[in-house]
Amino acid sequence: MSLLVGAFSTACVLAGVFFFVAGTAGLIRFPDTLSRVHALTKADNLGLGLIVLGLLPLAPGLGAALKLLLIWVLVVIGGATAAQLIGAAAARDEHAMPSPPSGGRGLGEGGVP
Amino acid sequence: MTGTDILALAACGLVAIGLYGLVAQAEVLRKIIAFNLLGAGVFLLFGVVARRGAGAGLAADPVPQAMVITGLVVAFAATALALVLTLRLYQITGAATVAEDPPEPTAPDS
Amino acid sequence: MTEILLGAAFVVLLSVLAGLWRVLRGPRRADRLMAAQLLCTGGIAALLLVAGAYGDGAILDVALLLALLGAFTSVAFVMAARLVGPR
Amino acid sequence: MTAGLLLDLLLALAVLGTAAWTLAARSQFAAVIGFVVTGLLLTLVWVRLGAVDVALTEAAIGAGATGVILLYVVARLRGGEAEISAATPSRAQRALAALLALSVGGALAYGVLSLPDPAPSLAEAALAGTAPLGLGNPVSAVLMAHRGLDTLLEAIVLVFAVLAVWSMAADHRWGGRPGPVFQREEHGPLSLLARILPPVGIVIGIYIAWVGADSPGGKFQGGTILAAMWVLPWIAGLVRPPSVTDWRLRLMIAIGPLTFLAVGLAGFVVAEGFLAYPPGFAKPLILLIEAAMTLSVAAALACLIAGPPERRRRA
Repeated sequence: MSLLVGAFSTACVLAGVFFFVAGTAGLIRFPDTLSRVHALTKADNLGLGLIVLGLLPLAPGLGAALKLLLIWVLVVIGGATAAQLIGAAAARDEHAMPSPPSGGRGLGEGGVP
Repeated sequence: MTGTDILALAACGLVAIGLYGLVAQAEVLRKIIAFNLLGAGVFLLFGVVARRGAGAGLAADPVPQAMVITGLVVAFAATALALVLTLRLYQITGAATVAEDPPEPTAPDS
Repeated sequence: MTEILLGAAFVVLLSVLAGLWRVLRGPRRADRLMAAQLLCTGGIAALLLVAGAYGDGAILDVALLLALLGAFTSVAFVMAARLVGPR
Repeated sequence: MTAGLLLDLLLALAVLGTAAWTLAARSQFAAVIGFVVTGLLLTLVWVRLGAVDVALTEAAIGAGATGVILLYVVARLRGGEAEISAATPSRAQRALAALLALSVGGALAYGVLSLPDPAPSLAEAALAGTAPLGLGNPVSAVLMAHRGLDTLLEAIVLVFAVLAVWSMAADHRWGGRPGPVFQREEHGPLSLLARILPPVGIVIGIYIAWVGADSPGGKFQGGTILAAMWVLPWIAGLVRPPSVTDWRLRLMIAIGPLTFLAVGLAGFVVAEGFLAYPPGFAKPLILLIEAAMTLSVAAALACLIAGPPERRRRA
C-alpha cells in the first residue's frame, strides 16, 4: 500500500468517525424526538459513507469493494425508511397526546397501561 | 488478562443477570427474555472455550461453535413456542404471570 | 493501519453507546425505536473497520446481513409499535 | 493489541450494561428493545471471538428474529398492574435471588479462568474427520459430518416447533392465515421498501447459504434472511401469508428434514451407516441437503414469526 493511499484511507475513516461523534452529540443535545431522528440519520449515514470510502482502497478485491458499497446502500435505504416511519409514529403520538410528560409515564411506556 | 478473559467474565455476568431476571421477575414475558439472556451467556462461554481451543491452524475450535449454532436455532424455536403459550394463557385467563393464586380472570379486551 | 482501524472502531462504538444511553432513556417509544437503528449503523461501521483491520472478508458478510436485517427489524418494530397503539 | 483489548473491554461492559437495563426497563416494550440491542452487541463479541459463523447466526436469529417475535407478543399482551405487583417476589426473595445469581456467576468465572492453558481442543480431530468432504469451512463440516446427527435433530425440532405453534390456535381458527392483518399503504415508504428490498435480500440470502461450504455462512443464516424477506411484504400488507392448510407451505417446511433423513438412511446401504456419506459423493449430497434445508429453514422461521393461524379480525 502506498503512503498516499494510506493517508487517504486514514483521513476518510477519521472524518467518518468524526461524523458519528457529531451525530451522537446531536442526539444527546437535541430537545425533541423529531430533531433527534434527523441527527441520527444524517450523521450516521454520512459517517458510514466516509468509512466505506476510506476502506475501499484497502479492499482485497472487486467483490469486497462492491460488497462495501452494497452495505452502504442498504443502510441508507433501510435507515431512510425506518426514520420516516419512526418520525410518522412520533408525530402521530404527539397528535394523540399533545403535551408529552418528561418523566417515565405516558407515551414512553409501551407495554403496561 | 487477555481479551478472551474479559469476554469470559462478561459471559459469566450475563449468566448471572439472566438467572436473576428469571427468578426475580413476575411477568412470563420478562422471564422468557431473561432466559434468553441466560442462554446467550452460556453460548458465550462455549465461544470462549472454543477460542481457547484454537489449534490445527484455525482461529478457534469448530466443534463448540457448531454446537452454539445448533443451540441458537433450537433456542429460537423454544422461545417461539414459549411466547405462543404465553399469549394463549393470556387469551384464556387474562393472566400475564403464573402466580399461584391468580386474581379474578378478566376478559381480554380483544 | 490495524491499530488505527481498531481504534476508530473503538471510538465509533463508544459514541454509539453514548447515544444509546440517551435513546434508551426515552421518554417516547420513538426514541427507543431509534436505539436499534443507531446501534445497527454503528455496529456495521465497527464491523467494517474490524474487517479492514484484519483483512477478513467474512466479517463483511456479517455487516451485510446486519444491514439487510437491520432494515427489516427496524420496520417490523415500528409496525409492532403501531399495533400497540399510540401510548 | 491495545486497541483490540480496549474494544473487548468496551464490548464486555456494554453487553452487561444493556442486559441489566433490559431487566430494569419499566415497560415490556423497552425490555424487548434492550434485548435486541444486547443481541446486536453480542454479534460484535462473537466476531471478536473469531466465530464469524456464530456472529451471523446471532445477528439473524438471536437478535433479529427473536426480537421480532417478542415484540409482536408484547403488542398483544396487556398485563394488569395489580396482578404483576402481587406476583413480584418480595425484597428479601429478590436479595436471595441476587445472591444465587452472584454465586453462580462467580463460580462460573472461577471455573472459566482456571481452565488449563492451552485448553483441550477437538479442532484437529474434527479437521481430520471432515477433511475428505471437501468443505472449506470447518464449522459447516462439523455441522454436516462430525455432529451431523445434532443438525438433523435440530432440523426436525424446527418442524415440531411450527406444529406446536400452529396447534395453539383455537379450533374455529384452524385453516386460517397466520398473523395479524396489516394496513396496506400504497404509496408509503414501507410499501416501497417491501418492493425493493426482497429481490436484493433473496440474492444475499442464497449467497450466504451458498458460501457456507467454504467460508462463514450456511443454511440457517441464509434461511433466516429468506424468511425475513418473506415476512417483510406481509408486514407491509402487500401479500397475506399462506393458509396453514396449504400443502405447498407444508411441503416446504418438511422437505429439508426429509431430504436429510433420506440421505442419512441411504447411508446404511451405500456407506458405513446412518448419516455416513459414500466416498466421492459427500460434497454433492451435502449441497443437496443444504439447499433443501435452506428452503425449510426459511419457511419454518417465517411461520414461527407469523404465529398461529388467525381469522381476519372483524372491524
